[in-house]
Amino acid sequence: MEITMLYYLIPSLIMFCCGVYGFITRRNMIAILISLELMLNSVDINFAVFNRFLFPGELEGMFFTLFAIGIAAAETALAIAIIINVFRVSEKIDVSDVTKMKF
Amino acid sequence: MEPVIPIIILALPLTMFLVLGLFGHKMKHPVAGVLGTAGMGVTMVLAYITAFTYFFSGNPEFIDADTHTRLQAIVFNVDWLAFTDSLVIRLGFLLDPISALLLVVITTISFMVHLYSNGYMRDHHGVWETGFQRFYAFLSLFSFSMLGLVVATNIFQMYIFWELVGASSYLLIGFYYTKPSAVSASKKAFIVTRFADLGFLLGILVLSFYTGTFNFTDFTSTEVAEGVYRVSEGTAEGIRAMIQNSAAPMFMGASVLTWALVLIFMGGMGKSAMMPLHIWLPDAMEGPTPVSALIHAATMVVAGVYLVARLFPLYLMEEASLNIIVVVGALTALYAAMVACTQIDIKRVLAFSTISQIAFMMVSLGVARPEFHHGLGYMAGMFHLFTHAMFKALLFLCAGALIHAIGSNDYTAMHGLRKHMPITHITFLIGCLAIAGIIPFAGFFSKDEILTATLGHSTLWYVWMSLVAGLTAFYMFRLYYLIFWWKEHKVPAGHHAPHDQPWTMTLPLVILAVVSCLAGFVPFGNLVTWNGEEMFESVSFITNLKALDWTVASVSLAVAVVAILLATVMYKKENPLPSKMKNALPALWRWCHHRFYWDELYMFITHKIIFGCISKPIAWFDRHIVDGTMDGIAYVVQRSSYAIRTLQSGNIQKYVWVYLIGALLLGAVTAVCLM
Amino acid sequence: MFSNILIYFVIIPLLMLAGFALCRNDKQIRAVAVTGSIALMALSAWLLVDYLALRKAGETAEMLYTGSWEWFGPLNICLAVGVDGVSIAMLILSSIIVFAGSFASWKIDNARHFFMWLLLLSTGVFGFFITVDLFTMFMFYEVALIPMYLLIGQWGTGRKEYSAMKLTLMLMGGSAFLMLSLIGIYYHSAPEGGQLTWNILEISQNASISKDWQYFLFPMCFVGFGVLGAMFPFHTWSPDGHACAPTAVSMLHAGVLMKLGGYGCFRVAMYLMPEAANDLAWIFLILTGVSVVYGAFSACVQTDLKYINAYSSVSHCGMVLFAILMINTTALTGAIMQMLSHGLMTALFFALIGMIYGRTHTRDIRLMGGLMKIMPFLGVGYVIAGMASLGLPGLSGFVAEMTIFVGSFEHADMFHRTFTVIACSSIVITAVYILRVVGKLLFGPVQDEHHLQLTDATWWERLSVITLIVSVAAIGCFPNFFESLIKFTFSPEIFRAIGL
Amino acid sequence: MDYSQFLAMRQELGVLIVFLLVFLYDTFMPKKALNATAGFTAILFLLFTVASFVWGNVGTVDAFSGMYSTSPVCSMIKNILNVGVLIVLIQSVRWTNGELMTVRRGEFYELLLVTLFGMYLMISARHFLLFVIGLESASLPLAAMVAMDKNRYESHEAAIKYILTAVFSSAIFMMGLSFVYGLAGSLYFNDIALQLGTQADTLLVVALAFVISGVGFKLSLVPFHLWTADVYQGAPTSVTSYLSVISKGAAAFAFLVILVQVFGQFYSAAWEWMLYALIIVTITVGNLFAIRQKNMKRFLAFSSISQAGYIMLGIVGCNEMGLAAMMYYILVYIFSNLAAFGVIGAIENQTGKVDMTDYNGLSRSNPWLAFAMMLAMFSLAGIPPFAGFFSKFFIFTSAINQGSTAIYILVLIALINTIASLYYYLLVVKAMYISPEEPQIPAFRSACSERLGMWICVAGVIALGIVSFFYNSIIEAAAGSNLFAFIG
Repeated sequence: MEITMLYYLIPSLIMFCCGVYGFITRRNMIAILISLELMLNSVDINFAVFNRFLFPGELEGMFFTLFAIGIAAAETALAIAIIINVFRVSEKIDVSDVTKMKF
Repeated sequence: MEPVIPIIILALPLTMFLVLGLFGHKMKHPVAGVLGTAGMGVTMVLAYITAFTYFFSGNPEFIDADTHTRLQAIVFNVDWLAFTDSLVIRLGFLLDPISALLLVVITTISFMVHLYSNGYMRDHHGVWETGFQRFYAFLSLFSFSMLGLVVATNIFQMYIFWELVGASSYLLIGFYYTKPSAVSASKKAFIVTRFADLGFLLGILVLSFYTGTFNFTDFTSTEVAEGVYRVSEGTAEGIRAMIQNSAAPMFMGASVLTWALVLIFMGGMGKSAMMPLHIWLPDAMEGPTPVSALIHAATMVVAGVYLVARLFPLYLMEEASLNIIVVVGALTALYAAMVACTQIDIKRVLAFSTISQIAFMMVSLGVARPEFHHGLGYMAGMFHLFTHAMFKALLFLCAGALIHAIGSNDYTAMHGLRKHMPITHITFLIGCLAIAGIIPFAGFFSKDEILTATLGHSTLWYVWMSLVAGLTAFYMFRLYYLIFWWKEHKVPAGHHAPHDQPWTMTLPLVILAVVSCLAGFVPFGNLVTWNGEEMFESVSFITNLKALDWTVASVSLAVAVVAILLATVMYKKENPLPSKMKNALPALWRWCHHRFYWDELYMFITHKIIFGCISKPIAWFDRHIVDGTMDGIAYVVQRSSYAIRTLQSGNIQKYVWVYLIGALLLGAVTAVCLM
Repeated sequence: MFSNILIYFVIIPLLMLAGFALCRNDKQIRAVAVTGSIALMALSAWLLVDYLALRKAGETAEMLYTGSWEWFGPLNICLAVGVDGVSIAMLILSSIIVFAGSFASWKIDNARHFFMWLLLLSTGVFGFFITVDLFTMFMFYEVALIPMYLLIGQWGTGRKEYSAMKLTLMLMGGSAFLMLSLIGIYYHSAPEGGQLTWNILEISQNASISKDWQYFLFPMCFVGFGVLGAMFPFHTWSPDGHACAPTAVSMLHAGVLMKLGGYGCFRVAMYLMPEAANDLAWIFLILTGVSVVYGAFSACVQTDLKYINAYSSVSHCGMVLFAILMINTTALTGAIMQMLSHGLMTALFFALIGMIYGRTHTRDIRLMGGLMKIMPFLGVGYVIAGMASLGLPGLSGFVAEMTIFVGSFEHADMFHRTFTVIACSSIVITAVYILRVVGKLLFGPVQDEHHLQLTDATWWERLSVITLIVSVAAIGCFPNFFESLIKFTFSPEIFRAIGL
Repeated sequence: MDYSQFLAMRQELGVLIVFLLVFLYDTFMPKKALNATAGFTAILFLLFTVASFVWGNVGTVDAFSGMYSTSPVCSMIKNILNVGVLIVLIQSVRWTNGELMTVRRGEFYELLLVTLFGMYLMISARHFLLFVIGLESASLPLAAMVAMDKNRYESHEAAIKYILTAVFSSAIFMMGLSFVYGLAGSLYFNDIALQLGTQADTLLVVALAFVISGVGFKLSLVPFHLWTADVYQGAPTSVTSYLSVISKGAAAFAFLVILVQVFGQFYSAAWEWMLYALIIVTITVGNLFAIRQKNMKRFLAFSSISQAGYIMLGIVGCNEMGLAAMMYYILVYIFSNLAAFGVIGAIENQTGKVDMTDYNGLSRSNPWLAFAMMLAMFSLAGIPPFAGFFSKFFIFTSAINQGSTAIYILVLIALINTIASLYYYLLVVKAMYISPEEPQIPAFRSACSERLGMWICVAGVIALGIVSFFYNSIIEAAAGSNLFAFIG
């Protein structure tokens, strides 16, 4: 059978939605971070696929993907660091506990 | 005529007012008194000179020699306020028969009062009233305003001074400002007359809008009245247009001219205390008695009459307005006379008699028609104004003397004073005779001519007014007897017997008494007529006697004599008759005694309706509805800000949720709109 | 720029501000305040004389002393100044009241800041009256508004915080609409492709605002200014604000600031959008006609002196707007006269009330009485103010009201007639509440024994009161002078609205 | 390749140089010299600011085949940001010299400079790759800065909230980008504009919405604003002030560039209406929340949200005038807001109090602080003669220039909102000047660095409006810009 663009786009969309869903539902901050990774990666897939299928001539999308991966890594690192800080101060990594400031 | 003297006539009282008002409190009492009196004296002399020159100099600017017609002369006239090119308020000095007459009356009475007050305004031990200087300042202010009123060259100048006399009357009524009754009386007087003045103002506005002028000379020059137009200052067009269109711009079935005249007359009703706007005058007696004599008997209260006389030619154009005047006048006359019969406060009796006498003048103006004896009624009205001023001032000053001697207005405290105060007694008697219309006293002639004019107009009103004349004689002599006879006066222990007052007070009485005896013989017909034409070819001392219509005269004399006799029977000696009559007709007596409950009615209207049903609700509405709305908006904002606070729940996941929904909505809504 | 005399109306207050900043003690502050206000009075007097001289010399220009200095070039915003009779009248009024006000607040505490805010306020006022550039005008307008908040809040009495906030927010609400309409005017200030301008004179020359846009902009503009002019139903800031404000502030606010409303209404709304003014006048005639009697009636039952006066201000200012809407020479002249007269006599009222309150520490007329005996000077002053307010001839009120009535009566149709009569009837109601107050407050027996120890006015209070009384009487006695000063502005060839 | 292209991005290079110098100083200087880091950085940055004023403007240049472009407007906005950063640096001296910060002092400045660099890239990028790099390097280090207050829990909570939402938003943003890429086949702004044509289909609109939300997050437009209040409250005051003015300013400009350059032809079709909606909601919600805030920093957070709404008004005009008005607004906003934060910071460093109730009677104990605060509040509320009035007036004027009736209504709503904002700004004034209570805060003399910063801000607040030079030069720069080529 012939593999069209949709075969990639739909999974990436699903990934993205999973990420969003996870972000909104999971209590553990690490889990939230993982869902964020899912979202970012689905974006990467999109770029790669669009580049590969629609504009095979150039590599813009690919490059964007590379940079996006790098950025994602940086974000994760930073986020982890901060989460650790929070944990150090409040002994919790449950997101529903970091709601001191509100209204 | 040189404007010098007229200017001084107006300026002198004003300066007196300013001087006494600003520096009076630094002066000694006698100084202030003498200053004020002297100033008024000078003014009086100058006024006499002016009047004399006007009437007797034969100067062509005052009289047209061949037609024997007196003219209106504008001595000076300066622009004061220009609304438009044609509508200009000018301050000026108009000389014509009535203004000259009024000049004399006002200055004379005013001078008498100034003189009299020197004695009246201090007690038996010579202690001066507090605010003595203020009193003189106000007197001068009043004199100034009144003079300005009568010499007005245009209706707006008249309105200006009209307001000023109102204010000075307010100040003088409220002279004893620590006395609540005086305060409320002054307030009442001002507000009632103010209400009337609203009518006056509207009348002026209507009139000036349709005629395009304020000037009397444009309204009242006789040519205009007879429908022959002298094009003067281009306003005759206005008048003509108005008379022709007097049918055209109708409003509620009456022509604008009628409306204007009636509204203006409303102003006159206010000042001259015609029913139903009379209620302020009796209360105004709270003021010092000299003030009552000057303002509320002789001068200010006749301003209404003067106003009608001033605009008489205009009134002639509208029969209806004249009839209204007659009706109002006649009703007021009877009403006031009836009430006067039952009052026990000496000054109130005089007040009501004043109202009734002014009503006489109004009636006579109302019945005046050119075709009947060259407008006899007009002449008679002015004549009565003159004589009444004299004898009513006299009566009030006598009353003042009595009150000053006894220390009370209530004549039940006064009986049998004739031995103690002979001069007052005689002069008072003369006054009573004059007002009762006994020949040859002043009142007889004027009243007789009024009745003649009335008869010429309609028999009904003639009978009516004769009856009132009888009542007048009756209640005056009731008053006279109850004060001076009835029973021996007993001096309360510790008091010294009442006695005649110092010369400053008695002299005016004597002078006025003499005038009241003689004034009747002044040949008025040659001096004051509605169009200035002289009535008689030749005049002598007995012109008025010869001119009498003896049928009318004899009737009125008879009425008066009968009334006096009745009074004598009832009140000369202490007897049960009065109380018998009282019990015979209790309802009538009660109504008269309570002045037909007019004041109660007004109290109800002002307090219950104006305050209770209008002002209070409006104030409430303002606080709670209008202002409440503003506060309400603020409250709503606060509430909504509280309501949406949960949006900021502090939980990241909710934040993201909102974020996502927002983004999707943004996209979705726009996408949908695009399709 | 500094060759133009008008600029100094702004510079002098600013110099005074600087002076206050440098002053060491209250004595110096008073000295600065007095010298400054005298300088302002002299300046306005000189301006008046010179202006009349120029007019006599045959100057027929719409405005004199015009000058324009570019400020924000790209938007064509200039500091454009110029005055005609009306603005001069307003300038005189303002300077007189500033003078009287600074004497009335002679012994105020924390004088430095008080006077600084007061002068900032007057800077705004003067600036507003001299400019003919919409932007600058609006700027000065708001400059004049905001100091009220601190003045009332810091030196006020009673529910001052609430009142100050309410006043500020309501006035700013008005100015929100105003700003929008001004910008709208700017974008229609020139025919298609022409150079847009904020300059009032040029805009009225171009007359390029289409009718539809006028219908849209005029109401906003009129309401925006009307709020400050205490137009029903946007007047409720006035009673509370006045009641809580300190004396001098009430004087300045009622005397001058409320005039900004009326002035703006005719200088901007009527002058630039006459067609709409002519067609929509009836709406606002109803509102203002109502507020004339409405204010008077509600004044009848108040018991707080300042509330009474505030409501009477509602009534009188209603009269101003009412007359402005009667678009004809006489009525407009009357409106300006009314502004002058109301400004002076309200200032007088508030000065006296402040002085009385400073002694008796109450403003409730039920708790006072017979003060005439105790403090004759203040009593007499109050009576005079009252007489002026109920329109006694010889004082300013009469002249103004009569002019308005005669002017309004020039409309023969039923609608105008009805509302004119309603407005006229206010003279009776005014008499009622004025005499009520005078009777209760000054006459009759003394209510409170403690009042017997009170003293009469001090010299500075006397000075302040006398200044105002004299000016009230001056207008009342020589109205022709002021009328002729003002009237020229309203000749049809100059005032477009009348040219209709 | 032609290395002279690098000269086009001299301002970015300048920031990098400053960054390197600070980094070296911080790394290799002896312990006691480190106390001077703050001063050193400030002076260095001052020099850089002056230099970039003098030499920064290279006219309109496209470098790196159009990925990067600078123009007078760009350098102007960068200079404006520089001024803001300088003030922030000055104001933060006292805080960084506190014993808390001794170890991290250097990091603070380095991170700050990096974020500034990122913002420069956002401003000048004409290619989405560069833009994203700028965006991320402008936002990620901020998370670290927010977390700088080690032993304050709020600081960490703020940081975690910030980082997570930031990543989420950038994910959404990049999702949108991927669609745009799919549709246009390029990431160059101009190419996208050319490729997309004028037909806006649904996918594009959704992509657009995602992109807007991504940038709106940095601008904290409602409903993408929810992180703002918490982060502003939790972060150290210096960081808050930096967040509130600098990154907002940069984001606003970048937002305008993207909208008009990339999606210019869909103005009336799509994003004009999105913008109207966003503006109304942003202003209103911001005000409604601000009304009931008691914590000064949180209060200013909400006020800055509604201010962002006003800044957006400069974009709907979609012309040079609007651009200039927006930049002027940002300039004035920088000064006003920094004045407020300067006072707050001074008081917080002295007493640790940040509640509005603590400010009661401040005018009696610390008149000058109260005065500065009042000016700031008046300027933010748009009261003449302070700068805020002018910026508001101009931004409204420029918006109405667009002429439709809808814009009149929009502006009217914005104007009515100013009344509400005036209310809560006056609440602060009321607390300081009117409330009769005894002063909560004792009289103290703030550090000269703080005073210097405050004086600069006060001077700016007074001068920026009355002296027309600033606005005129900005509009001059804006007039030359070629941004609005694609407005259809």
